[in-house]
Amino acid sequence: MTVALPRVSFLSDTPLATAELRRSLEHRSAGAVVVFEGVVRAHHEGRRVTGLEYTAFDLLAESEWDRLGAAASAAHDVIEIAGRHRVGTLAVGDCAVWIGVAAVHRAPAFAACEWLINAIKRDVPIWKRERYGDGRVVWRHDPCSAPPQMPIDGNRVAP
Amino acid sequence: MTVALPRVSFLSDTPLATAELRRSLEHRSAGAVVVFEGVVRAHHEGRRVTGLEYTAFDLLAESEWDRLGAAASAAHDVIEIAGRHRVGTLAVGDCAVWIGVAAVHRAPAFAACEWLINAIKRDVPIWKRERYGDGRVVWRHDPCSAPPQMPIDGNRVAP
Amino acid sequence: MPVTVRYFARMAEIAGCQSEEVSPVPATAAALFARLTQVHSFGFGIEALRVAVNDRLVGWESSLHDGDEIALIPPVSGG
Amino acid sequence: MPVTVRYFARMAEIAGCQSEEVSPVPATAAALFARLTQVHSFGFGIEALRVAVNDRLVGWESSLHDGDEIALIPPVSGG
Repeated sequence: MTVALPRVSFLSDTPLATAELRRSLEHRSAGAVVVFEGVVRAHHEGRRVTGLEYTAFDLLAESEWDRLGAAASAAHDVIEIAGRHRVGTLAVGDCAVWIGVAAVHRAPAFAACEWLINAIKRDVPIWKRERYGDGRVVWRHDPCSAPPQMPIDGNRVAP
Repeated sequence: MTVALPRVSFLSDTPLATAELRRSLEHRSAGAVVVFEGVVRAHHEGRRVTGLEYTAFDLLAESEWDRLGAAASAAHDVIEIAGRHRVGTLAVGDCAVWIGVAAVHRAPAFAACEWLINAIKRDVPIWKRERYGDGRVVWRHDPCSAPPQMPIDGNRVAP
Repeated sequence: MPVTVRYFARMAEIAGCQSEEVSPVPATAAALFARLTQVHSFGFGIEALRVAVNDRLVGWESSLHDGDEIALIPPVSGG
Repeated sequence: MPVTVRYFARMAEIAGCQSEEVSPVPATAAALFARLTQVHSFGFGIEALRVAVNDRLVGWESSLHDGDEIALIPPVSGG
């Protein structure tokens, strides 16, 4: 009998359960765990940030994360990868994104973790709207993201 | 009045309080936190590991950690650094070392964290004795550590 | 049967909606975008965008069919 | 007054002790190590070791004084 397990999703509209995410990386062969946390800062380019909001193209964000995780696993000698990104309204100090990699050795864990967060910021369809101290609310569209050429056939930057 | 604050030490003979260490990195300007955890693996070079023990030259281990933290801070644009290393008896799955770096941006956080764990493994006077499934107990002395030339005047590898 | 266009973030603000229907169906994603730019001043050229059809990234020359859902993806800012 | 030598890890097992006293005091750390190798088969040459005097790393040609504590530091294996 095949049981459809509940799928763990990349996007979360509630605060990230970082301790639980860390536990998901436990493995008897894992000698190295590297975690990246992106946190909402109080300032951006000199302006005071009072809060922000992430919105996503849900289905594509999930499939892009799956693609990036598979690419990182194929390129680096890692055991487990876990990642979660907030959507919704966040305050300064909130964790916006959590990426963890477990490996036998530390070098591939560092390499895969850093590649993943760079790739997420480049490819995964999530957008940030920042609220500033002066009342303005601005969508961010990072010009380095969303590569102009089509990414359908995989990675433009080797993982 | 000058108050002598209790000094946080690098070595710990009790399980590492990783959640508390993570909290010590909180800062309003910190947009990126990178954490490395070294965990006791169940195998080493094909042998089953049943446990291990770390011993240290305490005073020098503390001063070497202070030196490495200062070197990493001088070389990278980081906000906070925290680190802790277990001594005593550990079981498979226990956290042996925890290194965390908070920075405004992620690149220096990754670079400083990876440099620090490499530098610790090279310089800090801590030794591991592994217990194997066959009953043998072996001190490890990694040949890549303890550089032959004197390190008194700082870093042999640029942080 | 029309196609549905989805907008995100700043593009949704400019379009004034999260999605809209377009018919008759343009031959390709590029032709669809060309038609939309006659209505909306997106501030993003085709070279800055990606496009997905039915939740999958595709090339701009992909042909469109009745009922397709086309998502225009401006530069992202997650992480 | 003698100097005290501290051993760690495998070196302490070989020496059969954590520390021992040496007198008369050799002129340098290198001379001390040369004398100790006449007694113990450490399995580590001077080129594989670091040396600390009174909890600070020093060069092997550092001179020793009465009461100094000299730590011989074999290759480390923390982390």
